[in-house]
Amino acid sequence: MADHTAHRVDWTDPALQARLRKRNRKQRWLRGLGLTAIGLAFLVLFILIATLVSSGFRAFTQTHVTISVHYDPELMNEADPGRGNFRALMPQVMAQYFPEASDAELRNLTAILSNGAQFMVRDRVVANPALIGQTVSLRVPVSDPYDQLHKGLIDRETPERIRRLNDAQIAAFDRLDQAGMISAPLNWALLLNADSRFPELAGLRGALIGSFYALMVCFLLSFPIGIGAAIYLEEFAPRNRISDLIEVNINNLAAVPSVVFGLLALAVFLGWFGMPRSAPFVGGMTLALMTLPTIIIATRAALKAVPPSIREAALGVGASKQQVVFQHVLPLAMPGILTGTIIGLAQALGETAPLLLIGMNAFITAAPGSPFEPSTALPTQIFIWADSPERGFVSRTSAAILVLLTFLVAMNALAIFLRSKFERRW
Amino acid sequence: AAARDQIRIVGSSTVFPYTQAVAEEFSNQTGAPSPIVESTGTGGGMQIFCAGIGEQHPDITGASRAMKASEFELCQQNGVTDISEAMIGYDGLSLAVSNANDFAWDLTLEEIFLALAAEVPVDGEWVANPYRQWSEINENLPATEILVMGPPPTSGTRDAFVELAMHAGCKTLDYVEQGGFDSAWINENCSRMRTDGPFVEAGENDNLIVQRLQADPNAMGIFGYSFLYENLDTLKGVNIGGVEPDLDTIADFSYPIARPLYFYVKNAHRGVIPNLQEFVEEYMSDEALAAGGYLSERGLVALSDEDRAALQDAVLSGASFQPE
Amino acid sequence: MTYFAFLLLFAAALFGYALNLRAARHIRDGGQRLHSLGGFHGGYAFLLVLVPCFILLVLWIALQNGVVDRLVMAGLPEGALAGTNPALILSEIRSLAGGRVFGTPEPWKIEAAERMTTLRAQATNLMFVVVTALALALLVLSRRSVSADFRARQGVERIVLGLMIFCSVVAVFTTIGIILALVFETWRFFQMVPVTEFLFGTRWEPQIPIRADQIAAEGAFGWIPVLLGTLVITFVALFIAVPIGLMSAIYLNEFASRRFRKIAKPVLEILAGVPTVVYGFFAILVVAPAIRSLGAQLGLPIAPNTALAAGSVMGIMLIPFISSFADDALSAVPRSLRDGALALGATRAETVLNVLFPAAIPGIVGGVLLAVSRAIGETMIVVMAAGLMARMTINPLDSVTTITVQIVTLLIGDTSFDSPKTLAAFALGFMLFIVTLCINVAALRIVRKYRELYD
Amino acid sequence: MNDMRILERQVENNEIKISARDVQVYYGATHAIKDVAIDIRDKMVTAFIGPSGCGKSTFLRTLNRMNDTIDIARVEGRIELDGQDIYDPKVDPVQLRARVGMVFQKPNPFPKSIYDNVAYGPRIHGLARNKAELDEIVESSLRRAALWNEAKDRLLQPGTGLSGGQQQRLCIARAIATRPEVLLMDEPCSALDPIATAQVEELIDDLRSQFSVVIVTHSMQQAARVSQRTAFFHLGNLVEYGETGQIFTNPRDPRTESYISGRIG
Amino acid sequence: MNDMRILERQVENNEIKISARDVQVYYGATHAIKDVAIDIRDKMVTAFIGPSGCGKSTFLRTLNRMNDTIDIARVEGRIELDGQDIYDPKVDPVQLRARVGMVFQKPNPFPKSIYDNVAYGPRIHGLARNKAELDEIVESSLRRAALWNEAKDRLLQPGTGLSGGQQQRLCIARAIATRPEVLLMDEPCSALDPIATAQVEELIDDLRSQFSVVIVTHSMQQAARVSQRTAFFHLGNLVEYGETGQIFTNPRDPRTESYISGRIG
Ligand SMILES: Nc1ncnc2c1ncn2[C@@H]1O[C@H](COP(=O)(O)OP(=O)(O)OP(=O)(O)O)[C@@H](O)[C@H]1O
Ligand SMILES: Nc1ncnc2c1ncn2[C@@H]1O[C@H](COP(=O)(O)OP(=O)(O)OP(=O)(O)O)[C@@H](O)[C@H]1O
Ligand SMILES: [Mg+2]
Ligand SMILES: [Mg+2]
Repeated sequence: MADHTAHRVDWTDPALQARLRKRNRKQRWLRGLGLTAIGLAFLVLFILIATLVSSGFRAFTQTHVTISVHYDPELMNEADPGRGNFRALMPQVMAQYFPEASDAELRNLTAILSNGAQFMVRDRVVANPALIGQTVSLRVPVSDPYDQLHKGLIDRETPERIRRLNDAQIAAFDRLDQAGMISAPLNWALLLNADSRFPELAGLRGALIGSFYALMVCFLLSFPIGIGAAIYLEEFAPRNRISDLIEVNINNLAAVPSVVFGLLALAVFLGWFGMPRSAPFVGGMTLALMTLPTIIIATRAALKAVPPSIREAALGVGASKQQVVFQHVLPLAMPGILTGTIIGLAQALGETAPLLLIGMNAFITAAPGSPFEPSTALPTQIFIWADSPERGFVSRTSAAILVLLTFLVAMNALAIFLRSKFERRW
Repeated sequence: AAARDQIRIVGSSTVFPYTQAVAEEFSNQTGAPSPIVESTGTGGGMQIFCAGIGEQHPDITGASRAMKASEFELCQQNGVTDISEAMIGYDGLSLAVSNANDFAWDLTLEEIFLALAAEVPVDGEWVANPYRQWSEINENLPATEILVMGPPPTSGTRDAFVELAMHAGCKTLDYVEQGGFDSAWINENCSRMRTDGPFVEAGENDNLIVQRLQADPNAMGIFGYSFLYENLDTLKGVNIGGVEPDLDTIADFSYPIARPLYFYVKNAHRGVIPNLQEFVEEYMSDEALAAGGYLSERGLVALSDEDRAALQDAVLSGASFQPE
Repeated sequence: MTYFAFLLLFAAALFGYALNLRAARHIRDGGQRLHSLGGFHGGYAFLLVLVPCFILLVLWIALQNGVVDRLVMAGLPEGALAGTNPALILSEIRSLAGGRVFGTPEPWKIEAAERMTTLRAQATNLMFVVVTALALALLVLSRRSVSADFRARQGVERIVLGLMIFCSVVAVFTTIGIILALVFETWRFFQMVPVTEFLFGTRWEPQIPIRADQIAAEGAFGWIPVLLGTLVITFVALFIAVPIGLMSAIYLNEFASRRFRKIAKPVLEILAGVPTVVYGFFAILVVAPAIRSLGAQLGLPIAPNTALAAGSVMGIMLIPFISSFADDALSAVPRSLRDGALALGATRAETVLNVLFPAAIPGIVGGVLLAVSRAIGETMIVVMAAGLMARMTINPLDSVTTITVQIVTLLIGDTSFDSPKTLAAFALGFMLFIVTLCINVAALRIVRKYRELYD
Repeated sequence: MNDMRILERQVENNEIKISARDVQVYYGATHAIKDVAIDIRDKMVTAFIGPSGCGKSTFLRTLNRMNDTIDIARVEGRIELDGQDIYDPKVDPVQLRARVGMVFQKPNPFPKSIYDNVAYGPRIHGLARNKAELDEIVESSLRRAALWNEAKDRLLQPGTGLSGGQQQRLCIARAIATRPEVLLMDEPCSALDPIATAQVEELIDDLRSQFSVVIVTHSMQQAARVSQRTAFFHLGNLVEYGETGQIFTNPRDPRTESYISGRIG
Repeated sequence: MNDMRILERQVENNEIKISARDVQVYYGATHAIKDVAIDIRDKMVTAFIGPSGCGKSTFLRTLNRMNDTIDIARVEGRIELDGQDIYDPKVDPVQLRARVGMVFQKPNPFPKSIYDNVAYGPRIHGLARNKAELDEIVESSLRRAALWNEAKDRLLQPGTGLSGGQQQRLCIARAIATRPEVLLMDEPCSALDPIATAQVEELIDDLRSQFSVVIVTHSMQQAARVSQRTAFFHLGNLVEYGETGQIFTNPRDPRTESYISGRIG
């Protein structure tokens, strides 16, 4: 046999050279494709966020008007200031600025103020009954159409017939503006108020607290149970058909659509156990069921990744199986477990469908005081606002999404931070 | 379970905004704990409402249709025997297009039917709807694609639209008038919306339809009047038979698509669930219900004064409801 | 009060821990060799006291009010219940007991409310007594167990193992729960609609009348078009996600600098975490109109709810699933294989495509299949952006509907709840469960089959 | 380089520490150890040699029941430690492993500090009553493993930061800190360079004064240098077992001879 | 066992294949190779020895630019292959690696069939015009790697199914199938048992007739047995380089002497 290896390859051969160039070209192509793919993904993310910001940033300010209120003792009940007729007070307030207006016109002008203004006025005097008979200056939100006007969302050029505000209303508002009574401070109400029918009063407080409770419950249940189950299945359970079945089953749970978890919660938690509807506690339990498989899968993967040499070392000095797991394997698996947990929780934070089925898409104008009181969650609040006719909710929906995304990014950042912190230890 | 001190309300997504408004007003006025209002859909609401008596069951359900006999049956079985019905007013449906569409739309119910029905008469034959462009129905209409976004069959809005617009339009067709068909035939043949594209079932979220109309000048949408009202600067109503949709035309039914809205109260819960009676009173008050009340500000078409008085009497006294 | 009970219990358990620890130390200092560490003797006492008492407490709290209610109701005067609903009277009594009085309740109600208050107080006291007694008994028991050759470690480990088994059982019960909840309603559905019609029917029009007097066209429940729609959207999603995901993974793994990779990977993962509602809006308000206007320029008729919009947005959501999984899988290929190929004079492209990729196939397949499951089960995007009409089409330009969309619209509609329509939702949910189960079994098989190719 | 000190060494006749009879090990269906019978003496170094895959590691791991951790492994026969059957169900494998320590081929320190590495065993077995005692155990173990001088200033630094040879000595220190009666070492020098190897070999020679040591090695020189008795395994059988000098100079079995005389080191 | 055939071997004066001057390698801030200058001759086996971590592998990998794949590695200095600077930007590392093949410490066959493993290099480089030629290349490579007899009946079975020694020979066959001019081997025998080691050593001796071979080893006996020239590295420096016989019998540098005379194999 001719031993081919005896000859050396002539690398200057033009055919070989051409081939080499072609191969390098192919490599550049692959690289270009990869870069394009990542670029595309980033672009989409950018567009997504840019869209949200461009429609949502306006909700971060709210137009206010500074009014001075005279607490007319005639309209008050000094013994119980909360009972006064504050609705009737509002036209009086407007009359200061539009002395020439008729009563009917005044009622119309009162619409510049938010419907919540009367209650702010009331709360002020309830807090301090000494105010009766005095005059106080208060900054109250304007109602939604005027807020839109001030933000330039109502085009003054559109024909009056189809404009949301007519010429007279705009003129009245402009008069207040010229009097320097209009301002547009940061819209803290968006975070501090609970839900309301009125965009200018609506806020995420209830949803934030509800989401927080639900997430806490979800974490407190799914984290220990998930880790416990994963440790048992990975380290202690005998390997046989049943454990195979359980593995498939848990992988499958991770893929079960979230609505189905909602159906389960509806049937079991609400139906059999008679738990209250709309409670963040129940929401948290539902989300925990959903998060559980994610945590189990991540934990098992992390446990698997711990090198067997560590286990052998510990067993070799006479540690028991559980000592090995809890003292050596688990700490080493922690970064992976934490990443999985936080990813699972991030998904839970953004999950809507199962919460719809257990009634967490309710309209509640008070923030919950405990995990057992009814409330909404961020995603369901977004869902509700998105379906509200008032124009102000359009930008508030985007703003709420941005708030949610901020939490999400914060959680991801926490995951990365924890991960690198645990990893850097040795 | 701890005793409940909030009112719980479920039911139709159409009644939802009105109940929201009353709930917020009520809680602001009285300082009572805020009622919990959930939008579950009429059917889902009935199911939960009729599940039983007691704290774990809701007190009120809203409905965009009257309670069905079968649902009433369910209520009876579960001990919910004493219910009051309140028909609070009408919800106007409106057809609308984007302002960017410069045609002055004015359709007859017949044209609406011809555009949207699954089967229509063509040359004396009852056939699958062949029309793709408005101009094929009437040459005075623009030669643009028919594209109407509306509610899905699971929604009460759809049901109302079929009954009020489609059936009415169907009945005025020459073919039907001359054919002398009975109402069973009409129910069977005039109820189906076309599924070949021009009619798009756009989901329950009316705001989405609004935004899609704004994006697509050729599309027409069917949704609650309050959404049109809020967006008058970008949308315009489609006249029907020369009538423009607004609060007045809907209230006097000259704009022909409006449907009644209801809510149902468990009388057994009155006096047991704190504030329930007071809440119903607020709902029934003139401030809320009357024309010019705060519900009509949100687009509810109010009842006439006599009807309202009768309603207030009946509901506040807790008159018991029996389905026909 | 209940918080206090839990606190007390915890304190008792801690006390047991300290007690046993001291006893064990004492024995050891006496010169005997302990079988188990003192900490285990302590831990044994801790768990032995905590676990049973905790279970007892939780059960007690869960059952107490029910029992008290029974007792109160049983103690009502004769005839008080006649003609009224007991549940309502009960809740009225509860209201009264809670201090909320409306109108003027009958005296026997007030009496019952008082009885309820005292019974509750008694029950709570009894609970304290019982739990304390049990805790004491267990304390004594565990204290007496302390001896040089008592196998406390084994005892503790058995309890801990039991707790872990309990955790696994929770996961298993979730599935059983899902199956039961679905199967029961599915069964009822199939009593109304024949199985064959459901499985092989090609029309899905669940337009059962909403009011009895209103007869719409009869409902048709053939799930094939719904399944087809699901598949079309899934396919579109994968068509976007798989190439972009894989290419990103290859770039990150092979060409990107470490710093870029460190930043790019988590940024990509944000895509997977964005709430799906947001994607829904994005699909319907940004992507769909864009696709439509593009189609109009090309002269293609594109439905407003085109499957392309929902599918491609879903694909974007799935990119990180595939890119992260594939990247992990590629990184898991031993460095020696990569070195082996490079040392032969393979280009990086050849190394990835010929050597790393085949070796990483199991991991990549795992990621893709997870993405498929997600795509099939994804709800909010399609609820907002996909159509509702089920049509026998595989044209992605058309509007299609999916299983999850149908489930949600059937459940949140205005239909009455026991009609075939709502039951159909459960049947669809059940089918969905089976479909994803099949996919996962297939995934496990594939992974098993290709695993251990290298090592 | 040639090292033939074997004959100089005196082989004491110590008592039997481990006695194995009829030992069979199966991995699933494969029969990895066949009919092995061996007596391992106290205070002596016993070397296991043999070609790759012959079952040296497998047999070594039967001696402290590390095979229990391999699902498919099954052990038959009787192995006695000081006359007690270690596969008796009453025997706690955890305690057994405390008595029969093990050092692995690849150094595997815990990702903890050097101190904690060594103190781990004494801690879980409760060998020290207080911190001072524990400190003492750690120090003496490290001293015996010839690591004290290098490690004493960095006791609280991670054990994984040591060099390969140091890590292996750390593992040895960890193993002897629990005061085992038998020390099993599976190719303890294969990852080490010659200098580290020399240190470990010295250590083994030293340990013999207190423990019974069993060492698996591929290097016949090493076996010759450190062991008093040598066992030659082949295809799962114990082919020959005897005094190291005799095995290397005068093997009885032809297989042993051909393995040893392979011109390889 | 003692093997001192070094003096018998005749060292031819072949031409210089690789010449390195002033080579520095940095891993980030650590300076792993310092000022190394060496000439490696054609048709000869050159051994690199030295304690662990002294930079043998690092330097070996500079010779075919495998260090390029390590992000933090940086190479300075001049390395010429047949007079051409291999770090010249114009040089394509892909082609370079085809000319300078490498075999690694741990056998790393691709998870493909034995045939595909060997055929992979010739395929990507286009060294065979047709299937028949490729078959021939595969066969002759396997023959030279002394694997043909064991593998010829299972060419289509996965290469990962072979035993350790067979896998290592497969990797050698794979490396020689691209007809490299230089073959770098990084501790090719450390994973092997004595018998497989002997086979690989024979092979190396045989390969020398055509290639320039560079081998890294921890075993001085091995270096003595197979190489004609030996380079001793210490802490990143090339301490001594010369004929193997001279290095082992008469080292010039005290460090070399103390390393070699460590009583270790
Ligand atoms: N976990 C296992 N599962 C299945 N077979 C195994 C396992 N471990 C070892 N074997 C098989 O048992 C036999 C003996 O293996 P063992 O590891 O004891 O060999 P060894 O003598 O230690 O070899 P080496 O010198 O290579 O370490 C081998 O054929 C091996 O393939
Ligand atoms: N990828 C790397 N990153 C950082 N430092 C490295 C890397 N590879 C090697 N080093 C360092 O470079 C030095 C030389 O390493 P090299 O692997 O060349 O040693 P070696 O002589 O081959 O040792 P051994 O005999 O143990 O294989 C060592 O100090 C090592 O820690
Ligand atoms: Mg071994
Ligand atoms: Mg090396």
